[in-house]
Amino acid sequence: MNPVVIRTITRVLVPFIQLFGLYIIVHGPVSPGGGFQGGVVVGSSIILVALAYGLDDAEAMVNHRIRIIMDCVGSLVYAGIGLLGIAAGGLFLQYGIIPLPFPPARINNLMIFLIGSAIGVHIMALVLSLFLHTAKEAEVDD
Amino acid sequence: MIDLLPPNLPYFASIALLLIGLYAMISKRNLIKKIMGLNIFSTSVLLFLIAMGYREGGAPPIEAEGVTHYVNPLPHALVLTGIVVALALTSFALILIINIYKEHKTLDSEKLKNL
Amino acid sequence: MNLSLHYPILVIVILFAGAYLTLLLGLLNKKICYYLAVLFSFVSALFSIGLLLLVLENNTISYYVGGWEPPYGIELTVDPLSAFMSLIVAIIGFLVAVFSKNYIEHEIPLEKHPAYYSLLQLIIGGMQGALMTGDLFNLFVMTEIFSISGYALVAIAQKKGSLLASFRYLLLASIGTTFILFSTGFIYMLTGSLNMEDISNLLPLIDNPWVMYSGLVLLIIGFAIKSALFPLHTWLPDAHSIAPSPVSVLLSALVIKIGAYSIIRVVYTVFGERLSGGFEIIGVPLSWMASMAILVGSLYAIFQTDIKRMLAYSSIAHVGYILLGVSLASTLSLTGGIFHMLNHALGKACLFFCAGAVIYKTGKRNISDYAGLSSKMPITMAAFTIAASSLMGIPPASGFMSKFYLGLGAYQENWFFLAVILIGSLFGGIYFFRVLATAYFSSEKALYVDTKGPELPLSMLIPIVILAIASLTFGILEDVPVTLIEQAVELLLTK
Amino acid sequence: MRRINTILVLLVLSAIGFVMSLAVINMPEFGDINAPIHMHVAPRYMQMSYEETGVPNMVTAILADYRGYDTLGELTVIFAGGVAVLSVSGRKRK
Repeated sequence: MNPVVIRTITRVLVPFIQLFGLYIIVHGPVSPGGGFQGGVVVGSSIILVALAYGLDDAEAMVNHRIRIIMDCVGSLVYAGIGLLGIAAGGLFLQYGIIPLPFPPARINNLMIFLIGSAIGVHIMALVLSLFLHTAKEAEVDD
Repeated sequence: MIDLLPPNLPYFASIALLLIGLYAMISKRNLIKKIMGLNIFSTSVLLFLIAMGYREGGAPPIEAEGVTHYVNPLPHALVLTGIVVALALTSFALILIINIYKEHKTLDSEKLKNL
Repeated sequence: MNLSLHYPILVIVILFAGAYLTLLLGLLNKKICYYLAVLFSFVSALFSIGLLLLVLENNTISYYVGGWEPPYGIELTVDPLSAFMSLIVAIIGFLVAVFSKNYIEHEIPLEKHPAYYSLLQLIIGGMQGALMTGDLFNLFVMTEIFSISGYALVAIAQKKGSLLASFRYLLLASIGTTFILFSTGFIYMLTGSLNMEDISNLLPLIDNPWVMYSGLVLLIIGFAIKSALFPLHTWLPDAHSIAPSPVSVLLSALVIKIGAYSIIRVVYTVFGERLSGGFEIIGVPLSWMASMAILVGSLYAIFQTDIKRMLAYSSIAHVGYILLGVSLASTLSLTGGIFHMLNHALGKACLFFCAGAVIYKTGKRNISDYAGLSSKMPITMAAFTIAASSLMGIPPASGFMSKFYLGLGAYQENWFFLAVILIGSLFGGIYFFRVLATAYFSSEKALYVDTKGPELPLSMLIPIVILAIASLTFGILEDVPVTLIEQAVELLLTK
Repeated sequence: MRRINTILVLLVLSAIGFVMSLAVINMPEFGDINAPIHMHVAPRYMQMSYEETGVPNMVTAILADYRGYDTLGELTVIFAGGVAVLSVSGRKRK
């Protein structure tokens, strides 16, 4: 079958899927959604690339190294925000106490947003990793 | 018509899913089918939890003007965690299966048992 | 900033952050991962020691994560039992990290070292989290963390059959975790709360026995799968014997204990008040299953030819001892059961380390290949002897004391359980003596051992020696752990 | 042999199904507004979360703030899953 149709559609769709995913991540605090859901959507856009263009092209877009860095940095940001609470004299994951020039509810809001983004970064890399590794594992079969 | 159904129907549905999944996990011979069974099985819990949080006529749990009657938000948070756990398990199980197939050239659990 | 306030969370989070960092820095340098894992598990062990000292003063410590008071947020509760278990996990986890260096270089290709050390910290952190949590749903999450890391660690060496063993483990254990989540849902539905303390206060007011008891039974089945109690043990022998030896130590000495610990938590802390007086509903079936586990596990162990498989079956039997103590629910038996957790953890860890050392040195894992090994690897075999005598229950080593307490508790209840313990110990004597006799008294010489250089690298020798000495010390100074355990038991039983 | 196995499996499953159905029958009715689950902890989330966390979406408020530690655990679970996949993939190629 001629892949031109699929590839063209993919090329058109991918930016929109990613935009939608980012929208879900960013709007997590006010509407249904959040880091997990948005991260999966963004990750799946690259999976679409992998399906249409082949694994190597997807790997070239987001390679193994970058994926691991995104994974670890996302998780570390979460744990780090938690530890910030301790450093500021409060408890682990206590956001309101972090010394920023806003009222506590505002700081909470900001931190929840940051955490959502961290989760989003983590999950988008992870979903991609899970897919690409599994797919590559199945491909090397001779 | 809907009144004829038992009141706790969603819970019964989740129990039915649990049994179907458990049956597939135990008695299907193909490893992929076992994992499908595992997925059905863990989905049954998610259905159960989400059904638990429903309140008759409740609004979605997002703060809105003039609404005071929401569904229970806590089970939603639990279900999200459950989904993520099931995702992690499934992906790991699938890659194990791929490697098992490469090693033994079969996915039949009866044949694998004799190795 | 008073850091001692934060010990409970730091013990856990340090390990998680260490796991993330290990994978990240593993991109730059794969050799550094070992040192990172040792460093983070050591820091976590320090916090764990500090935590135990704090608990000795204050009895119970609560930590409100995020500053939300208990029924609304997640609470970490550290009572003497969890502090005690946490110390065991931290110390043995640290020793496993130390031991891993040469063994893992030997068995796992270099590009997987970051993954291995990351998983190592995750599994220890997950266990610590499960020990400290005071929240039912959080217990599920932490259980899942250490379970998934456990499946991966079994498969990581990719030897023949390890993938299949890991898959079987995954399949059965995930039934267990799903049951745990289901029953968490049941209990949440009844009480509207997920906090253990809160649930235990609310449960006596609730008159809905079907939902409550099915929730309890599902919870116990779930954790019984995790701790490989007798009819649900089928995943254990493969997984524990095929895994690399440091991983066998983690799984056999620690992971199955967390299952047993969770059963204690659920039965005594969460349901303690509701069940008081009617404990037999759970206790009687559990005690019979535990007795069967002792007999069947010991019997199977006798007929094994592979040393690690023999040790794995022995673990099934010892989980039986622990849960027998738990299910009889008297002060003596519970003390014995919890004390036996310590002794089995020390003893089994030492034995698996020794088996791993022999595999590392000679590549042999059949019991018949141990012939004449005592002259070639004297320190290893001496440690093996001490640990084995501890598990058999021979006096100077610590296992005797815990079996003594267990026996007293069992005798109070029913002579049958005492007979089970004695027969189990006899079988234990048989299967360990077989190994020792081959190693010490066989006329064959172990010609295949390379005698040049030291017996073992220091990173392997030190954990073995530490564990053997600890086994002996707690046998002679049994007061030290027993006072702590009695404090813990009193707190559990007064519910 | 296979037949006996099937019968055994069906027996175990029907036992589980029977016990759980009994439990389900005794549960509070589906959608009941006044079930205990909605009375004890949840009202605080429904009424106070916007003031306390500044986030209108209650699920996000619970996920990231009230029970943020669970979410850290959840993140760690999937991280463990990712590392697990890494650890098994890329096995020695022949």
